[in-house]
Amino acid sequence: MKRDERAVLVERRALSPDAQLLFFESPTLSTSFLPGQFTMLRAQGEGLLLRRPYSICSAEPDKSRFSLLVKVVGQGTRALAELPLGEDVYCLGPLGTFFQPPAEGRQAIIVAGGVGIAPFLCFCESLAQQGMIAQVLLGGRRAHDLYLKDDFLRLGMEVACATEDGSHGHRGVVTDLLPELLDRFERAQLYSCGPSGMLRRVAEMAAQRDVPHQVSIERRMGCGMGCCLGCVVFTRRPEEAEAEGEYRRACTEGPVFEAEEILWERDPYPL
Amino acid sequence: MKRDERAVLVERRALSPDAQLLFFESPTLSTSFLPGQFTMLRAQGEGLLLRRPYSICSAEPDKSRFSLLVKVVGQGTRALAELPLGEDVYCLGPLGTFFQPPAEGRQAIIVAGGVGIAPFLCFCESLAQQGMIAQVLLGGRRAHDLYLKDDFLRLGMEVACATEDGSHGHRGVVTDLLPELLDRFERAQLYSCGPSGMLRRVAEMAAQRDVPHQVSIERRMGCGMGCCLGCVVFTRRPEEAEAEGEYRRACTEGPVFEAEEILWERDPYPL
Amino acid sequence: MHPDLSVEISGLSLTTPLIAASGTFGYGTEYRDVVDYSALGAIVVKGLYLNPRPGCPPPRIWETPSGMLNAIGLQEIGVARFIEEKLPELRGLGPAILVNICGSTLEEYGELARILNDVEGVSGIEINISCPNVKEGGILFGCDPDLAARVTEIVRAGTRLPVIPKLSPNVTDIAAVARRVESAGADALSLINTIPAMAIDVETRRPRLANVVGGLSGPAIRPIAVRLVYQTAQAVKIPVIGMGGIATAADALEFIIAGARAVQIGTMNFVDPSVWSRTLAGLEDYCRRHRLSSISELTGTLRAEGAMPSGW
Amino acid sequence: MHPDLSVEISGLSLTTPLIAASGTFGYGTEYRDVVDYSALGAIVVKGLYLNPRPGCPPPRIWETPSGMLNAIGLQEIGVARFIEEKLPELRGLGPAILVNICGSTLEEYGELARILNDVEGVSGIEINISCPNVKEGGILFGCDPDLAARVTEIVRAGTRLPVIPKLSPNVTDIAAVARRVESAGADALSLINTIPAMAIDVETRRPRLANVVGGLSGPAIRPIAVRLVYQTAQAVKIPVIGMGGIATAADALEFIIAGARAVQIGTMNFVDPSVWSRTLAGLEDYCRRHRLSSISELTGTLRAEGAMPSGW
Ligand SMILES: Cc1cc2nc3c(=O)[nH]c(=O)nc-3n(C[C@H](O)[C@H](O)[C@H](O)COP(=O)(O)OP(=O)(O)OC[C@H]3O[C@@H](n4cnc5c(N)ncnc54)[C@H](O)[C@@H]3O)c2cc1C
Ligand SMILES: Cc1cc2nc3c(=O)[nH]c(=O)nc-3n(C[C@H](O)[C@H](O)[C@H](O)COP(=O)(O)OP(=O)(O)OC[C@H]3O[C@@H](n4cnc5c(N)ncnc54)[C@H](O)[C@@H]3O)c2cc1C
Ligand SMILES: Cc1cc2nc3c(=O)[nH]c(=O)nc-3n(C[C@H](O)[C@H](O)[C@H](O)COP(=O)(O)O)c2cc1C
Ligand SMILES: Cc1cc2nc3c(=O)[nH]c(=O)nc-3n(C[C@H](O)[C@H](O)[C@H](O)COP(=O)(O)O)c2cc1C
Ligand code: FES
Ligand code: FES
Repeated sequence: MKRDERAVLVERRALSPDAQLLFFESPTLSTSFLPGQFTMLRAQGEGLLLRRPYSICSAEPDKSRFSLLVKVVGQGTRALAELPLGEDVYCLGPLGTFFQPPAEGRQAIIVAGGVGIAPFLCFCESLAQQGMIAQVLLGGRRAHDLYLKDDFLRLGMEVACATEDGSHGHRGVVTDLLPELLDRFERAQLYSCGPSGMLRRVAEMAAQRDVPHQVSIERRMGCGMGCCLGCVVFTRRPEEAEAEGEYRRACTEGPVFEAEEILWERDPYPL
Repeated sequence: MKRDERAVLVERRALSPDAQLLFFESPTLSTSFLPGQFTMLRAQGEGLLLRRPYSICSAEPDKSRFSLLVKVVGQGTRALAELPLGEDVYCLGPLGTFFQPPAEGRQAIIVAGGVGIAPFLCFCESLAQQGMIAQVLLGGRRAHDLYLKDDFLRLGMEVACATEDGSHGHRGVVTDLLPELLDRFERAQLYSCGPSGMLRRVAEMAAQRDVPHQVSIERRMGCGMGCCLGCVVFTRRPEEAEAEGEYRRACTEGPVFEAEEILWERDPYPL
Repeated sequence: MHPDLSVEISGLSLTTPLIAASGTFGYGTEYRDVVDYSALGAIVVKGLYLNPRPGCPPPRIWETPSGMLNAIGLQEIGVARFIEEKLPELRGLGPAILVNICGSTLEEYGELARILNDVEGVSGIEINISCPNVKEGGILFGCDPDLAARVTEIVRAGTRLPVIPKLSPNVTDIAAVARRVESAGADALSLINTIPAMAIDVETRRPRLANVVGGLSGPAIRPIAVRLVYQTAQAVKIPVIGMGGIATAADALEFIIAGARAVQIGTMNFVDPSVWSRTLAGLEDYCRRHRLSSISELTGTLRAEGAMPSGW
Repeated sequence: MHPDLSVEISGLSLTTPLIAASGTFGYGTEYRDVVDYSALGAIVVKGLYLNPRPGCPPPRIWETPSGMLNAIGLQEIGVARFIEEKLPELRGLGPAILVNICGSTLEEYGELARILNDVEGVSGIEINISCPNVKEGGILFGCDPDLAARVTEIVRAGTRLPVIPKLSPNVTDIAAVARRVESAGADALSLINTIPAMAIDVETRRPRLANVVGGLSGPAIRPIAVRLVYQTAQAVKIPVIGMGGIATAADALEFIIAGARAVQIGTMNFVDPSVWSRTLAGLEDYCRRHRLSSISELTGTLRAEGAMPSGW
């Protein structure tokens, strides 16, 4: 059930000069979400109107705690990054669809860039609990953008990295690392979240090799509840005829979609 | 010269549950104003558009410090009351007219209510420096609204108080105390600042007895610089014919006016 | 004694004066988990045409100072699917159901009115006249007093339900439009719809909305909306439903004092779904403090005596 | 290389595209201590009638979400006192001087134009057409395209100075008004004036402004203003001067990209008198980053290709 729940900021961990992990305590959110889902909130006094969407990054249900990974890109994210410990926010959630675990015998391969890394920490926690080891490809500009790398390693995941400036791992984009993995694992299940160029590249590769691919899409969101229709993605489901398809809501039918359903060319500059 | 000057909050002193004295440090304001003048400012992130006017309450020029007395009545005053020490605000000032010291041989009588007490602390500091002792009448709802009473006493002023609930001094309104003083000092100079009912009552008594009276008027203010014409008071100067007079600006021709120039009946509900 | 917060709008009885605004409450059920529906007197569902519409490409929304822009392009599922798939669930929830109808032609409005007339659970029709008239080069019906009146007439002729044209703020003289639709048979009026507006990403020089122009809503427009409600309520005898940026009970009271019988809330429900219970509690508290036995006594009680409105 | 920030508006050369808006910068000298006047291309002085006017009673202003309401009632000192007492000091300050004129009748506008035509130091006339026409029941000149055109003609006939009608946002079709005043001889257009609006103190049930209705300005109205400038710039060939809630260089750039040659700043100067130097520095920085040799190259360069504006 969705709730609009008071959450208190109890801890913060700096991840990079402009990103941090914020830990909140709240009655039910940490136990009621599934990996890939998000919550909408705004910090008091930030001077903004609308709430902003954030993926739930990790949870410690026994402590009623969950975390959000926040990268400062504007006023809303800045206010959250500067929120004093002990202050509260109202979190509307859990919202949206979630990542489905890989089908029996398929190897999970995760491709994540920037804040797109956030939803995969809890997803990998749940994979680890089921005894699965995902291949995690992390991308960023520089080494410090490879958020949570050590956390993925600690969970036993296999991690490979790419940075644009070569300061850590492969020099180049993270999708450069994908073909080798797809060669290695014939039966794979792809997951991706991050900048839209990256998502499209992963989707192309997945389509070429006919690998199932779940993608989490970012959109500006007004409500998160399926009511403003502001967050749409043009999709065509297998059962829909060639010429058809429709705008579906990233907050309700997404943010996690089957990549093959997305008609990328219908969003020239969606954000 | 007017400046828009950065001022840092360096100290705060609680005066009552909803009022405090805030001490700021800034390069020139503490040395460049005259008692009765004000400054316009807003606390960052308060979510408001316009600056708010505050009287300069006291100054320590040697430390480049000045103080403002702030009573919480809305969002702007609340943000200021909650401003953390070390934060800065921009102060536009000094603005407006000021109290003229009493003419030779006239006894200064001050009638002040609520935040209208603020401008008189520095005024009494300057009277004290010139060896004058003012009669200060302070009014409020309850004892704790008689802000700065002890500061006036410390400056050697004669203080009498009235509270509506009788918790300190005379039970009733502060103007009840005035007739006796006006009887005592035949040659007086009245000063007043506070709620408009109080000001009008003082002005009536002053007019009856033909005592000069300088009054500081509160108005909503948009700019403080004489440009929005939002802050006007209807006044008629002695040189203006009976039927004439005009709207004058409380930020420029005021806030301190000669009470006899004000046509009170032209502002039924000015705030 | 409990003050009476129910209101009556031309035969439509609402348990509270708070109504969910069209396009901001989906087909009515989406907020079930988080909104206290007992605080809502009615729900106006998302604007419906006869047939489904795909809507505009994204980006569709953008935040502005104290406001939001939207250009959804009236994406909707068509009246038939609404009746079949959405209405049954919605009927049981408590608030009265008003359907917001849109047309590309006069005839389409008439057809929708006839279809909805006999549908169980529909309590009234709000006419969205801020729709482009495809037969006349896309001019909005609501910007032309004649067209607005003709839409109202045709809907009036098609239904026995209360008919509530929703006025566009984008006109020189709202009172003139209001009087025309009143004579054309409207039972009540609602206003305001969003105000045409736009924003630009200066780094890319692209509009923030794919549709270039969208509608502005939220607290930014409230003072404009209160003025339009005041002018409208003085021009007509039928009840007026006010909206535009309501976030608190005090905001709702401004509209009521300006002349509204009931109010709608849109954008602020996105920001804070507790706006309904908070606002209703605030109205009740106000009635008590001001010794009003019914909220309806407050409608149109602005004390503007002595004021001589002129230019400014 | 320094990008060229000067602009030319129908023969009027301004050193920068930033102009102080009428009614927010007094008679031009008030901000001398705190504003860097070298950042201003021009100053539009407070609206002037032929004779002094007392203005409305207080309260005259009120703050709203991201905006402010004002109903000053055009308190002013009359054109003669302006020329005698204010202009001499203003002439030496640097920025070009534009006089904003108001009339209660068509004739008054014409008379003002003739008086100002020969006055040294006046570079142009901005016509405030948002004034009530006393001969026609107080309807604002600017809300009737015919009247707006006749005011423009009469001013045009009275002066060789550049004539700049200032459009009211409160019309159904701004493009129609713009085209009419262009044909009537306007050299440029400025917009927007404030939007009629109101607020109510619900505890006393009194309007927040003694005049009941006032004009809304500030960031709240910016998206509406940008849209109106965009529509106007597409409708006329003469230069457009844009305004409404500009607080930063990015805001000014929105207006320029939408079609403005220059911009005015009003309300935000009250809030932060450093807005002028900050905005100018921001424009310069933008030109550098985008390799523009002159800010004028940016006017009307919105990339709206592919967009199909329709209803929303
Ligand atoms: C389902 C979902 C999950 C998300 N999870 C996270 C997360 O875990 N951590 C995190 O830091 N961010 C996340 N985001 C992105 C986050 O919502 C935006 O960064 C935030 O809304 C920006 O708000 P702002 O007020 O700081 O910036 P604004 O002032 O609103 O915008 C600043 C800039 O960011 C761009 N922007 C606005 N909205 C978005 C958006 N939704 N995505 C990307 N750019 C945007 C704007 O175009 C603008 O250029 C998520 C977004 C979605 C839709
Ligand atoms: C020259 C001058 C000097 C002042 N000096 C001081 C001072 O030293 N200390 C101090 O605490 N206050 C002082 N004030 C009053 C102070 O400016 C207001 O209390 C303040 O603007 C309220 O802002 P707000 O955002 O908190 O309240 P708002 O949300 O703006 O308003 C809250 C309530 O206060 C009322 N209000 C708004 N403006 C004023 C006003 N100017 N005066 C009285 N009530 C108002 C409103 O009508 C509303 O009901 C002074 C005012 C003037 C004009
Ligand atoms: C995202 C969104 C979608 C809307 N869709 C409709 C609609 O379909 N039909 C309609 O009449 N009004 C629509 N509106 C306008 C609202 O019903 C309302 O008139 C307006 O938003 C002002 O109220 P508010 O400021 O409380 O949101 C929409 C508004 C928003 C923000
Ligand atoms: C207090 C005030 C007084 C104004 N007086 C005038 C005026 O005399 N003549 C005029 O044409 N516009 C007047 N305006 C309108 C402004 O010039 C400007 O068009 C409007 O405020 C929008 O710009 P802004 O949002 O930057 O303030 C006034 C605005 C304000 C806020
Ligand atoms: S964010 Fe409102 S419908 Fe998705
Ligand atoms: S506050 Fe603007 S003129 Fe006085």
